[in-house]
Amino acid sequence: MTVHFSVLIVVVPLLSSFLVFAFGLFQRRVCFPATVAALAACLVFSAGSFRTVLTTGRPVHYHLGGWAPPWGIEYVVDYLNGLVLTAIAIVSLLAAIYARTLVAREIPAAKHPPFYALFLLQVTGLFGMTVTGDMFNLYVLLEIASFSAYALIGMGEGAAPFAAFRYMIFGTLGACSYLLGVGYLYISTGSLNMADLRQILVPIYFSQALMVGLAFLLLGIAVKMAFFPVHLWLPDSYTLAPSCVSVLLAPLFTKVGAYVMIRVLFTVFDPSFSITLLPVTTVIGWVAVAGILFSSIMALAQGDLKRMLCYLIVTEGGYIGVGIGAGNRPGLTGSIFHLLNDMFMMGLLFMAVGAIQAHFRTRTISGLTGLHRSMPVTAAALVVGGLSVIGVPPLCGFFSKWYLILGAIEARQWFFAGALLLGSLLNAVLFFRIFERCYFEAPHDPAHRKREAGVKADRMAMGELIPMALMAVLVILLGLFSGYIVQHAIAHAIPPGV
Amino acid sequence: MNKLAALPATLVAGGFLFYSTAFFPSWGDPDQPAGRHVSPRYIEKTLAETGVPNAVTSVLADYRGYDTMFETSVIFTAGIAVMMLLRGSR
Amino acid sequence: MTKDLDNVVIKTVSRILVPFMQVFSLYVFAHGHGSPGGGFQGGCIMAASFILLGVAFNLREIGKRFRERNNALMCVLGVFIYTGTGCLAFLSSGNFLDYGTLSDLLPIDSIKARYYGMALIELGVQITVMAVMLSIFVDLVTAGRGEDAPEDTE
Amino acid sequence: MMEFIFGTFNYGIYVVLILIGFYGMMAKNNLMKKLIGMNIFQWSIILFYISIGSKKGGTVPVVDPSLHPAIRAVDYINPLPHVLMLTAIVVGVATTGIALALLILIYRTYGTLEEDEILEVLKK
Repeated sequence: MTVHFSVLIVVVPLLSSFLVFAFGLFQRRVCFPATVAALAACLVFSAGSFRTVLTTGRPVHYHLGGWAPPWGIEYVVDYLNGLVLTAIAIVSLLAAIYARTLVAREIPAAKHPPFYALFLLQVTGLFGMTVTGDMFNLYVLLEIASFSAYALIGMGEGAAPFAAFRYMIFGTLGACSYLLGVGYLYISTGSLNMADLRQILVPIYFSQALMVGLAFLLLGIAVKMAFFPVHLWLPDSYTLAPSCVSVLLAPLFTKVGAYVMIRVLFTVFDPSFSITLLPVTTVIGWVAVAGILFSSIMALAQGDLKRMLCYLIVTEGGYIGVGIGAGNRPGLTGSIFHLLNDMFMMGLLFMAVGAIQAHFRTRTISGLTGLHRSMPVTAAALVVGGLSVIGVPPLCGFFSKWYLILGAIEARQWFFAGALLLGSLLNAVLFFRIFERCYFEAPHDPAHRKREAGVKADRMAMGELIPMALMAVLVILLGLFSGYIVQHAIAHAIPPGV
Repeated sequence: MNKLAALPATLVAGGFLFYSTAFFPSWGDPDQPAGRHVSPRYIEKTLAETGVPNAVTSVLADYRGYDTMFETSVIFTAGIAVMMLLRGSR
Repeated sequence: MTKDLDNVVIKTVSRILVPFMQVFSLYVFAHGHGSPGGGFQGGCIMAASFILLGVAFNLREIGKRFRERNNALMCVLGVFIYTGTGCLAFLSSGNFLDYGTLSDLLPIDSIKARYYGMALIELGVQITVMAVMLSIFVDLVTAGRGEDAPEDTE
Repeated sequence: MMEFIFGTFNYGIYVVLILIGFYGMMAKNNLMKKLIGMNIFQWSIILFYISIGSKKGGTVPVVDPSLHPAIRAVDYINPLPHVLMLTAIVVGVATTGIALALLILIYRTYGTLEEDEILEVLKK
């Protein structure tokens, strides 16, 4: 049965989204347990298929419909997407468990069945985009993930439908330019399979049609990855989305986009082409430098906690872009490891912010006074997440930034290294401002007295505390075992020829 | 983006696109890469392997049936998304 | 008075037209193998016949013939048939969606198994597309009020 | 020169359609017009894919042995882009469905579909 694991990762959440919707019409209580069961099954399947890759050392190939690759669709699980699959499974499972009380609070009871069905379809889209070996199949799953994201964001109140519509305009522009890029690849080669494309593309690297095709492909992926110049949709849509939705979308969707960029640049196109022959990665590096500086400063300027985290996501995308820009082994190790860490870090931070917004009833940074007294665990989670984003040693953020800076220096790109350090500094300023407000606020401050006398944050449900605590432990464990992860998994994940 | 930014962006994108169309294989010639590499097998083997004369249906439902499964899931997603967004929001 | 006169023409014509549309939709669906057609086109024509009914008479007519809950269940049924046939291949140890291996279970050779597997898939697509097109139309027109739409939405 | 024009004229048409759609999506103020621009943008890419698949002298890809004893690929047009574009059409329909649902919600909250009026309300 284990040979079918790689397709079960995608089929099980798909099937369970249908069943959750169907049975939800009759019995609303069945939705949450079925969702958690499906995501737990996905965790087993992704961990299982990743373990077979680790033990055998060779990628797992799965022919859908029994047809060989260029004619049929093929699933490939290798070191790179095995890692990403397992991370997605863990984060989405914890997000589902965490979001239960928020869903009960924010989403009207009649809408629970479609909500959980869209939740599962979003996870199906993310799994499918990661595991597929076919360019057009990736587009279809990109659309499934995007549609469920638009609908889930549109659930929020107030300006959420408007933010969702603007996100849809941007997202469709991105998805269509990705489709256009796949069309240019198809007209030049005649094939859609990634491994097949790699061989056929080599002789026609410098044909003009292919250059424009690659430009559109990268534009589409950059929109989905919220890369710097085309990230305008992200702050509004993730801030106005209900917090049970942004806990799922924020950590995962943009990181799968980053994974697709690494997959296209280094597996579909030969690394020697995208690094040396045509300096695509250097251009990405320079745009990422601008992105880091711009979005770090924008994050500083934000009063709203959630909007600040959204700009942090754009900064993290910039770090991954700098790693790709360095274009050497440590740089790519850093960007893959940062992609992995960021899923957990952002998941932790969005869980903390969701809890603060729901129980402490404040969204602005200034309103956080005395958080440690009424919500100690959330404050601790905020500290762990913040320190990890800054890059403080025992936590995972430090190690991925270490490799990124190592790669930038080895590639003699001083501005890349400078941007990384400056970004970390700006993050430090950002988060210490919050920690200071949470922990060290002087008692005589009026806001503090109001908070003390005023409403006491109500007890957080255990269902929210445990996933947040687990995520914080994972962030710490990722840091401690980073050497093991890099040596055994990421070292092999880097495509040959980098 | 307002009108000011949209027009230059369109012209730049248009320049790229027109430039690239000059290097496409000419329209309709039988031995362009797309007609040579993968699709001949679909046409020649569809009757032998799947018993379905209509090559489009055999590719749609069998060779690339997985795409069509997700296509149906896309239309299902749209259905429940509209159902969720509009119903009960009176 | 004149308002009523126009309706009579539209109502009688559409009352005659709807059954033929539905039979034609089944024809398009069934002949997907030999001629252009298949699940999507058949499903859309079937949904169009219900929509024509709703436009000519009023939306309550659709509700009378096709409960909203059944519509939602048919959305799920179609996609479930599709994914189910895919999982059938697991029983005979084939890859996902590999109908060729169904010949171990059924008394037919693998080519005929693929032929009938595709027909089953087209059935799933037909049901889902018909149900979803109809539910999107009704939701958009009544902006979510569905069955209890007031009388004025003719 | 004529051969060059006939060779790429319909790619030129798809480029014109893409530019119209892109401009409509980006510059138009009314959200419904943005949606129409988005549809034009999607449908022009479908035209592009379909024009890849065409073959001079090729017929509908329904294989019938009576046309020629040996089934040759050159007699029939390329079926693959048609399959891919069936998916793109369904994606286009789904996009329009969700976008219209969102527009109803926006109209219900703001009473207008003009982007600048909505932005003013948001600023307050």
